[in-house]
Amino acid sequence: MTEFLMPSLGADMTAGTLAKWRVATGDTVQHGDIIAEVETDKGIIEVEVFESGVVQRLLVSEGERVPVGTALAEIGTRGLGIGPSGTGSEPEAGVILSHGASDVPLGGPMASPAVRRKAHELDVSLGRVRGSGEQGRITLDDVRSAALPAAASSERVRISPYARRIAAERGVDVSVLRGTGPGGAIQASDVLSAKAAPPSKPASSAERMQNAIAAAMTRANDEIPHYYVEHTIDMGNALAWLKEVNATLGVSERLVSGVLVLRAVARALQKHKKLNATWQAGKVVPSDEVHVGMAVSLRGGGLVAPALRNTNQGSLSDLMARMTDLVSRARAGALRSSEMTSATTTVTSLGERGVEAVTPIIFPPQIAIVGCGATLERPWVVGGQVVARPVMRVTLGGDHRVSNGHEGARFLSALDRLLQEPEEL
Amino acid sequence: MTTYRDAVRTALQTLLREDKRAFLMGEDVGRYGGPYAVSKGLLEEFGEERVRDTPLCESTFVGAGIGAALGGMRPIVEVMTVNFSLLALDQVVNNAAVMRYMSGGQFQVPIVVRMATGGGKQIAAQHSHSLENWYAHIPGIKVLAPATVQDAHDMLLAAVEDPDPVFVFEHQMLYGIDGELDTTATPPSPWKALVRRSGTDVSLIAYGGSMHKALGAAEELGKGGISAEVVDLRSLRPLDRGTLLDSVRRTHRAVVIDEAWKTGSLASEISAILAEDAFYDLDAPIERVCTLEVPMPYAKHLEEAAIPQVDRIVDAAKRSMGGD
Amino acid sequence: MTSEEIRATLLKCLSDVAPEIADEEIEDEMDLRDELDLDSMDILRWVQGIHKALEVEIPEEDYGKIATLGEAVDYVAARV
Amino acid sequence: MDISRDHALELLRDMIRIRRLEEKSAELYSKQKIRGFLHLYIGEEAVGVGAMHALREDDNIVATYREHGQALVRGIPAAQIMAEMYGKANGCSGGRGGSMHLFSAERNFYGGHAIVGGGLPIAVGLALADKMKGQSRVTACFFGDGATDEGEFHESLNLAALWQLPVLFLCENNEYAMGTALWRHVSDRNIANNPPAYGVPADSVNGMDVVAVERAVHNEAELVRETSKPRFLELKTYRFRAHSMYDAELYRSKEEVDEHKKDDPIEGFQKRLLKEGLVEQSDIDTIEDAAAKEIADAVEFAEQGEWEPIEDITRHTYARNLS
Repeated sequence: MTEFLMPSLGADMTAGTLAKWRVATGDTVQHGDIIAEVETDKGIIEVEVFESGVVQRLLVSEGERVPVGTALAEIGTRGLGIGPSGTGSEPEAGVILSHGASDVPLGGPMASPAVRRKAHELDVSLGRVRGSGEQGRITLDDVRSAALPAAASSERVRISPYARRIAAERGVDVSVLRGTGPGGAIQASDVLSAKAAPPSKPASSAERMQNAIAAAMTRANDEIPHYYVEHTIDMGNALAWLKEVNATLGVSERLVSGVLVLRAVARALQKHKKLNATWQAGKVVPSDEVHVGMAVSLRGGGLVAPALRNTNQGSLSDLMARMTDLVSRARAGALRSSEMTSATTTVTSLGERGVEAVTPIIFPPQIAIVGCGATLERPWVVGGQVVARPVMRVTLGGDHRVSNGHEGARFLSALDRLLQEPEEL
Repeated sequence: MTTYRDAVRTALQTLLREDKRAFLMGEDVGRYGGPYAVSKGLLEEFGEERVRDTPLCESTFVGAGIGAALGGMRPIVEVMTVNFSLLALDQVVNNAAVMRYMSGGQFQVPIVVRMATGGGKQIAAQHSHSLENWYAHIPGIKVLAPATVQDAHDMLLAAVEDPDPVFVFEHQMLYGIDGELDTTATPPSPWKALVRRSGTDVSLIAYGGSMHKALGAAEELGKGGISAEVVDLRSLRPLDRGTLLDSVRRTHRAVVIDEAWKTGSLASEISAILAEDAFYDLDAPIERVCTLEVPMPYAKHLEEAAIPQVDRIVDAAKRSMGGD
Repeated sequence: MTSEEIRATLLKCLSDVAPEIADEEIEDEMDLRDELDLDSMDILRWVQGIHKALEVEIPEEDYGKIATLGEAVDYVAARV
Repeated sequence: MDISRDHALELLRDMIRIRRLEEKSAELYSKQKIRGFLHLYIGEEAVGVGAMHALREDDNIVATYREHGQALVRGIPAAQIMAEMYGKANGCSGGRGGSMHLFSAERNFYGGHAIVGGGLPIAVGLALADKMKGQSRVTACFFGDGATDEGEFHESLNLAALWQLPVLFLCENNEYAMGTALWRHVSDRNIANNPPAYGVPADSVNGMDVVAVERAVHNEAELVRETSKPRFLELKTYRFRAHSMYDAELYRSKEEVDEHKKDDPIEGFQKRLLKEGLVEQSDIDTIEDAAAKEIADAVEFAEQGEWEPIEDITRHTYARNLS
């Protein structure tokens, strides 16, 4: 069985309309017979068939416009139609029916081995270098100039490229120079006569981190419509249970209250999946796993919130060990990038600083954040009596594009119930 | 001392004497002695077979030159001026330039075509074109612009020796200049530019007729304390990028002088090369001094205003120096 | 073990916890939480360091008695 | 017909080889194996075969973009022609020329030329070189009736006559300059009237009769060789297919084409040979089988051919790579 395809009748022909069939199903056709008329931009062209045999099926109806190469009819070659050349009518041996000429292999950038060696030596990637040699060939000069230090960027000062280059090499601050070049532009002589300013120290990593945090927080503030709900939780049971457990444990296994709060938040998030998600490309992406980010402030300045993967799983002492490891690595600046980006929700606790309540900003791309204040002794009504209880004010910040105050409140009450049964965490 | 035209004739004589394959063909090259008296006396020495006056059919006698070159001869075809060569452009672009490539390397066309070029003789718009850039645009042919008496001689010998089609442009104002001609010294490669005068403050890049004006401008700038370097391109295809880039990397300023119209000129090509490959060495914008974009006027004062002159070159150099 | 040696050990444990604080910055009377910005996690890791180094167990109730380096030195000296 | 059996078979074989090659080219074009422009020789085979058999091995040939038939009978292998149309490196022009630019230095085949009339000055130059080198070669220059409108046609006749150059101008008058019928593009329909105005003797022959073509081209070529003077021969023929693959033939009727197909150069010649008993049907079948095999092998050769590596793209722009 072979197919009769819409032929390419010209260099710039991409499609044709089947104007008229000249055969019907069941007709016998010979190599070279006119099988159809095709309407092209240049008019009606009679189209010949190159296979011989019996027309099995017409696949395209008259008036239909199809791209070049589309199958128009099926021609059965079982019946041994005698082709004009007397040979059998099996398809020509050598003709491989591939649509479109096979593509031509493309070589990489044209550069001699010596140039490639120099590029490697100077750590220049050839793909980025524009060849100045004949027909675009990359020369040694091209590689050397590509390895030149990029001139330090300065604001829009009218300065010649040469002057800017030597200013960068000499660390001269061009913004203070008066140009004597054409059109008042700064020229090399102006730079050479200026005294060299001390090289400004590169921005410290802390500054770079602060810039990043500033950018993220600004974005969050601009883009995320925050809503806040607050709730005060009696931490009495939790702290009492913690005291008991720590008494049985050695110093190295000792737990801090923070681990209870993290685990409780994780469990609450499991019940309220809407808060455990991220906002990506304009739509919310829920996460089956719960990785709670733990805000850690760094003494040198800056704040990170690495994620404790699957915070809702494993024993409390295992979670405690992971938490200790994460904090120490955070302090030492040895966090893995995956830890910095995989958090699904974040908990920030400023209780340590004795602050009662926190109204935090969400870490994008997350869509919720839990802020914990200090656990303080406060008057608390128990069974109609006013007693002193250690209580903690917890605030939930939520992204109103994704969830609302009602869902936030239900999350906080779930968190409260979980913290009342610490032994279950 | 020898004149530019005598230097060309000497080269033609040497070629016709030493290479049986060589012959001269063109309008009035024989009995008339050549429209610029370059071939005077050659008909008497070599006869009608080797010095052939052609009918006025530029396309066909240039095409016949290409055919003869294909047939193993070394024709030197003189097209009176570049203005008349436009009739033969099809043979140049679609036959001479592509024959080797299109035949997969089987056929070569070792033809030399010489033509006068440029303005300055008040022969108005149809006889004063500078179109070297049209030819220097075409891969498959080479283009030379001898500016000196020595080059006029050496370049023609090298061109006939070259297996590829070579087009030699002789500025019509140069035929009468005097210069030294040493026919024994081995000449420098015609495909390399030469620094005709070294300097440190600005590079004046020129070719052909404009080269002498650049030298004049350099003289005047020198009096004003500006050290100008003059680079003679000599070859317009291939362009010797190395020499002109080295010069500008040293002086950090460039003025390109070209008698063609500025738009799409060789001056534009050279400016692009400098902007691409000497960008971080430029201390001022590249200056171009070209013919005003008008059909060449007949009146002397207008023609002189149109064509690049020494004073315009000096002004451009001063502009690039900045200062007051 | 002299109180100097104890102080040096305690200081080392402290720098393990807060590498970014230089030893000379820490004076004996400085409140570790308020002035040196240590939180309960830091204090716990310090206490665990001391236990590992000097076999002294400091229960949570006694955290109040080691609010400064000086107090901690005295506390540990009495128990080592 | 006063022609030997062997020679008759030779002429018939070459005409059939051309036709099968051209039919296969049309097929491969519709399957996008051959791209660009494709001009078929179907219907004009007698001109190519008659002329090539009449010329000598070392004569120069300058042809046009409809040159597959001339190239094949001149001796460029069908495989190299097919590979060239594929654009493969093993094509007769290295994949650089394609269907319109077949070249062979070995066969003195100075190319397919796609600029109408562009080859005439080249032919004049080749003849000039031969004359200056004292060689008695003939330069045969093929061109269509369309070329007689070009300035270079008139300039070339004049220069060849003026300088007494051994050029045989062969005008394949297939009655159409692409889509413009003869009577709509020449002021004097008898094309052979033009050359004598430049002192170039001219004659005309029925381009559908391969024997008549061979005899006429032979006579003209020998006269050119003896007198070293140019001569002109009009070969009246007709193309059965469109000008090129992308032509709806709006300019002529089907009846006109069918009328001309009646004196198909191959069928006509075959009938006469069979009637006069010079050949049998078995001879024809043998020729057809051989042609089919030759064409199939040619396609295989083209399919297996390599693409030229991109790194070599600048090769042959000049004799030596310009640094």
